[in-house]
Amino acid sequence: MPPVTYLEALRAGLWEEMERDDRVFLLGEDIGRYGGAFKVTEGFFERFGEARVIDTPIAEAAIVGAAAGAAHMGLRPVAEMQFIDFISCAYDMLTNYVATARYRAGLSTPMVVRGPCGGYVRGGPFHSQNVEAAFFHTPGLKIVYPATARDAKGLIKSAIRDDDPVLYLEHKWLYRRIKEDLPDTEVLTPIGEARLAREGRDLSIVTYGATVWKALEAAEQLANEDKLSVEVLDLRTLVPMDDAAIMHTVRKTNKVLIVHEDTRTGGVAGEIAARINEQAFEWLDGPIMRVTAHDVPLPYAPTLEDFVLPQTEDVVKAARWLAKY
Amino acid sequence: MPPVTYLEALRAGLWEEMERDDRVFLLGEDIGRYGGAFKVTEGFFERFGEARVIDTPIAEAAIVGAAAGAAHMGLRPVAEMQFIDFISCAYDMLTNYVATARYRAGLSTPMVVRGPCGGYVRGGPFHSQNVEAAFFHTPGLKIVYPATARDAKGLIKSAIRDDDPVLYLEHKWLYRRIKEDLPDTEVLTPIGEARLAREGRDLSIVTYGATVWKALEAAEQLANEDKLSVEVLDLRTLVPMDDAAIMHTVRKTNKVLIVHEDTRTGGVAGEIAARINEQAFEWLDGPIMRVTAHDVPLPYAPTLEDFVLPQTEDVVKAARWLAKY
Amino acid sequence: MTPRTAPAAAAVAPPAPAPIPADLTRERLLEMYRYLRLTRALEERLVALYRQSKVIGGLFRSLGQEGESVASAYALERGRQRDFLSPLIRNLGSMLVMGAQPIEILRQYMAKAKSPTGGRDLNVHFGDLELGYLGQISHLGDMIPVMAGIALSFKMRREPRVALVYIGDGGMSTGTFHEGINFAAVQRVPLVVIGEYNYWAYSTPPERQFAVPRLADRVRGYGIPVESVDGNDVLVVYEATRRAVEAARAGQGVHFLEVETYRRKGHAEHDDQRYVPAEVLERWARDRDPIDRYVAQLTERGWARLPELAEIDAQVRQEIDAAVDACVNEPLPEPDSALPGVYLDPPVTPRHWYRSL
Amino acid sequence: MTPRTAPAAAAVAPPAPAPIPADLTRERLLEMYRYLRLTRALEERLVALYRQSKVIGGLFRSLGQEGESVASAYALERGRQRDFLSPLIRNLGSMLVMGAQPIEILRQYMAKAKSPTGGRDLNVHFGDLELGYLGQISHLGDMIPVMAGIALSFKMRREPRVALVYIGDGGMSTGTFHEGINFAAVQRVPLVVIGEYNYWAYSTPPERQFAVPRLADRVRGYGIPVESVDGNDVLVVYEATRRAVEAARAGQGVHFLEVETYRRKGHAEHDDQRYVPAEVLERWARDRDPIDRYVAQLTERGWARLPELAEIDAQVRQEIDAAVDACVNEPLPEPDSALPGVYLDPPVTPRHWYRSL
Ligand SMILES: Cc1ncc(C[n+]2csc(CCOP(=O)(O)OP(=O)(O)O)c2C)c(N)n1
Ligand SMILES: Cc1ncc(C[n+]2csc(CCOP(=O)(O)OP(=O)(O)O)c2C)c(N)n1
Ligand SMILES: [Mg+2]
Ligand SMILES: [Mg+2]
Repeated sequence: MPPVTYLEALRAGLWEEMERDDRVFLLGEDIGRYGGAFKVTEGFFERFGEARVIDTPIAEAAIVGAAAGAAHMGLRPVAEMQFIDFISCAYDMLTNYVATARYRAGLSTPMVVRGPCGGYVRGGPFHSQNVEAAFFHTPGLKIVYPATARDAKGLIKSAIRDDDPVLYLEHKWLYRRIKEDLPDTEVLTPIGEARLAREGRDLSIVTYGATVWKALEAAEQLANEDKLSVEVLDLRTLVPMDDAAIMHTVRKTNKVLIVHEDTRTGGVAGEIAARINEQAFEWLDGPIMRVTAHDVPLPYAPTLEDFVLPQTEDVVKAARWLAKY
Repeated sequence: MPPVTYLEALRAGLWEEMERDDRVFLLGEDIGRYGGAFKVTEGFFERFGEARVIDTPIAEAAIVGAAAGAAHMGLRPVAEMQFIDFISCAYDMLTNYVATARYRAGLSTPMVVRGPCGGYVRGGPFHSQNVEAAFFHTPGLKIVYPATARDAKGLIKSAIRDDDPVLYLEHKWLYRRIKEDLPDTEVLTPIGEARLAREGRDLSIVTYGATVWKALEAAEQLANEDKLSVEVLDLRTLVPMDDAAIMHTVRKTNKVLIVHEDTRTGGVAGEIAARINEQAFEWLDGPIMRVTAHDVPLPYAPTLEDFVLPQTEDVVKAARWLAKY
Repeated sequence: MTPRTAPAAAAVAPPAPAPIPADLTRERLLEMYRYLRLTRALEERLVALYRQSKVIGGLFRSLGQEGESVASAYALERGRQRDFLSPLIRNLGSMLVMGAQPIEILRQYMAKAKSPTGGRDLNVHFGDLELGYLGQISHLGDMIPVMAGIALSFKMRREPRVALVYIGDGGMSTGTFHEGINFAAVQRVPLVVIGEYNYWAYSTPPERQFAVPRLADRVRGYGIPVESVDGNDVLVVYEATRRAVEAARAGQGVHFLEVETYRRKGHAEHDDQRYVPAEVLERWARDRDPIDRYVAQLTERGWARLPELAEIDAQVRQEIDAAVDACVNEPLPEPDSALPGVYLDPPVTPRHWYRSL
Repeated sequence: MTPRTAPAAAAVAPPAPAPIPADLTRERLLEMYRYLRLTRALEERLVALYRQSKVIGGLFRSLGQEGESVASAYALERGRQRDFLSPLIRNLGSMLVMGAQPIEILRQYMAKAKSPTGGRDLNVHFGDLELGYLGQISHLGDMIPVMAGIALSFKMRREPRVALVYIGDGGMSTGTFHEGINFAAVQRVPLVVIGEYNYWAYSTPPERQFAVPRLADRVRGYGIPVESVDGNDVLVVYEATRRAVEAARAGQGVHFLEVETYRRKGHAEHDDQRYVPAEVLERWARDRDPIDRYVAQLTERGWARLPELAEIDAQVRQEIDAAVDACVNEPLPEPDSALPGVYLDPPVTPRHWYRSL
């Protein structure tokens, strides 16, 4: 098979699960005949019909709530947010209804909410958001965030098969930018397991999503220019977080840089720093440092967006500083 | 004057600002003739009339959005959420519209959103929430959280006078539980300044809201039983956070316990731990530890709620452990 | 000549009872009566327990609204895997009809370990997917999209099942109500929405909640059949709900039924209702109490005699006494039973480190 | 006898022009024409810049909808501190009428440093509180509550001002629309809501968005005056909006005006519109183009002559040429201009530590 893009891998995963299990169905805005704003569901309407590929009104709370109701009854809905930015309109439904359903009432709610996230694409403040932090804080939701084509496929399949509600975050900057050969055999990425994206000895970078690639570029540059051996851990799942993998790399290199695209204050990096501090304090030879977006709404002009978001050069500089510490 | 409760102090602050500035008005559910679910606005309808004390439909997004529009035009709305748990219904409006208005378009949005927060009151999963983390992560909103009657008054007044949107979080467990003598002179608590609630040398507790009182009880107990000198810092404002005050106490005692009532993962304590790590790593003689609620929706039965929430005894135990470290 | 006695005998014979409406039978009429009485008596007992502070948290009454709750639920096909309902705080009667047990309600209100939610959620916030009822969450409006999804599953699987959901005159102001009912209407799912016009949303009257006279007017924009009925006439509510349910079952999509009733107690027990004119409360209690009116119908139309009803009342009292005795001294949940079940996997939330010191 | 020439002279005299409707004058009719032409010509120029990839991000067209945008905005009292409007992505014409400058639009689309938002937000997402327009955010429905609040401020201060807000056939499905318009209706604030029935919400047709024929039907539940008009007839939209605006100004609360029009381009330039039948597009372009129809009205009714209009077209082209020339080579914003202004205080967000290494 020719190499597939991140988007094609996601599509293939969705397609295979719909073929495999007729309880799986899709709902969202313009996902039917049109195939979705980014064409993720292209061809699904023709193959699976309008009963399993439902074009909805513009009503995110209804989309998520209806998915939850159908999931209680044993179906396996996959809801698309046209842009993940609009999941904010379903914040109440997700955090109060969906996330608490099992704990409150023993309700099973096997559903997936997915949508295009992130910046580096000149989308401006409302088409570039990273929403993980708002839901990361809510017990009851799982959150996965693939960085590779393989995991885009492996995680959507695992998310659909999972019996808990899963937020599947896909990065639109990666959609068509990365390609990978995938085996013809079934690809399943276990939820809750981080991936060692690059081995190293001197310093660890813990990251996820699009910044995995910034970290890998930086690691390469540091290897060439500074002879630094940098390890890169791709979390892949944010909830439940793979503490073991994080502590393992910390104990190995004793220096950690946490990198994410989201803004800093209240971002996921803070939680990771706190956990390392609690679980591996003695192993630290330097402070846990963060490379993240600046704390502003994401502006649209290329010069501004590039300034606000973390870049490879930022990772390089921060890593150099930490390596010297 | 006789000592006033936290709730009376809040009411007095609101009242004084409405007397002082006729641009200030209130809107929310059942705040008029009824005086609000907790009677915070008791008597306001009679004094200021229905034009300035507006009973609204059950529509939190409309309440917050309308407040924003009125604020753009130079008014100073104070919106009440009947319980802060329902602010989730206005999450989109607050994070996407209100928080970004100045940055996007230079719009001034001087408004306050306030409401009863927190547990220890057998309110169950939907009348006990702590919502700071979801908004803490959003650049553009300020967040204040008084722990004393004095600050309940001083912060509502400062919040109303502030030119940025402010989330004023009031703890319903404190409403009638604490009393304090307040001066007849104007009480204003500056936004962004933490308060040293107790001086100490051996260990610092950084906290806010209801757990300030748990921390003070623990400090007292530790002084008596262990001869430990514990410093307690009451943040009062979460955004913008008083990093200077936090680093000052860390450099003084070299050991920090962060305590909050909210659940742990993605809670505010993670951010505080990360900042201490970045700004005062060399000063730490032990890991930064957290005492928080367990990561579950808050259950209703007293036995369960007491188990899930942080208690004075938890602070005592954690502090002892850290002191020995 | 022989004396004619027959006529005299005929004269003392009881008048023939009026025909029983719809698909009801005398047994079913009495069963509905039983649920009405059970609802009211159970709430009265809860008030007593509340005064003894055995109830933890607030207590919500449906006094005066028992008729619409019981009759609307009674119009559903009940039993395992049949029709489905989601009640609000004042639909205790609906839950009892669907099979919720008084002892479950009592345990919930007293946060007992054996309560359906194990003390995790309060009052009537619990359900039973098998018996066909789903507990609400507090956030008003949210159950509309969820029930739309449940109805959608019936449609997708071509099951002849109907979902019924309640919404208040206040709850209809929420965005989730609008999104959910519109979604359901467009998808033409088998959903019946009961709008409860009970004159109050906490302390807020209808005119501060919406700008049309009736709830039926509020939903004109969704393209669904709408009907308004006297919510305190049990038989009228039963028949109207039955029509809506069967139409929905027949594939005619969402139906909205407005029931006019009155919230005769405060929002919750703590609410002194100072904002409600006393005479209005008296009038509704005197002239329009749903149970009194139902009793009059049953007896005047010859469907039941007062002694039979008194007999039922006695059984209900006994049932409640037994339930209270059985659970009032039960223990609260074990503290660490708070940890399991946020996720199916991982099954248990870790206990914080200092709890094991 | 003397030759009769007068009649002949009369014969060559032009026919008397038809009376000009409403409060319009010939000058104002021509001014509206100018805005219509400016809107279309500006968008056409933006398409050219988009093809040269000078436009950053997507480009949204209002082709075929210029009439309702321009005419509805033109019905407001304009000027400093007068009426107030919030446009959607396809209301470029409304913004121009309120005083937005073509060069501001161009700079926004090209993310120039000098753009009204300094390159922070895109396309028509900007406003001017003095001139009375407020930029939308992307989240559909959110501007309804916000504009309700602006209208509320007019009511509270007893200012004779009116707020006008647009919503699409898709946006009306959002919960925020419902909450906002209901709130405004109950508060009786001076708000006019223009519902744009343009047959599409991205690729979604009305029948998958709502279950009634018209938007006017969708808002029956709010207790407000409702009117539906041909959105591609400039004068009809002007007069209907004027009526609604003046009624709102007179204290009669919220008014809803549905304008039927057609989105003749894709959702944005990238959208190939494969889901739209070509003949439908042709029909709307041929028979119902708002500008062509307005030109016909102006000329046939003797209010304007084609050469005058051609003259205006030429001025518009020049104005746009000048605007493009003036800004096309302007710089993008300075990178660190991204830091100030999240709050008034603190004024600047700190630069991350590694940026100063
Ligand atoms: C979204 C939301 N906002 C506010 C509340 C607080 N609240 C609980 S019940 C209630 C009044 C409900 O009135 P109505 O819908 O008419 O139901 P009723 O009490 O009359 O049965 C309010 C405001 C809530 N539960 N949910
Ligand atoms: C809450 C929300 N959900 C989804 C979107 C994505 N979106 C942008 S425009 C659009 C279609 C809008 O259709 P309509 O309201 O009819 O306006 P039109 O494009 O026809 O002018 C959608 C779904 C959004 N902007 N906001
Ligand atoms: Mg009500
Ligand atoms: Mg449209």
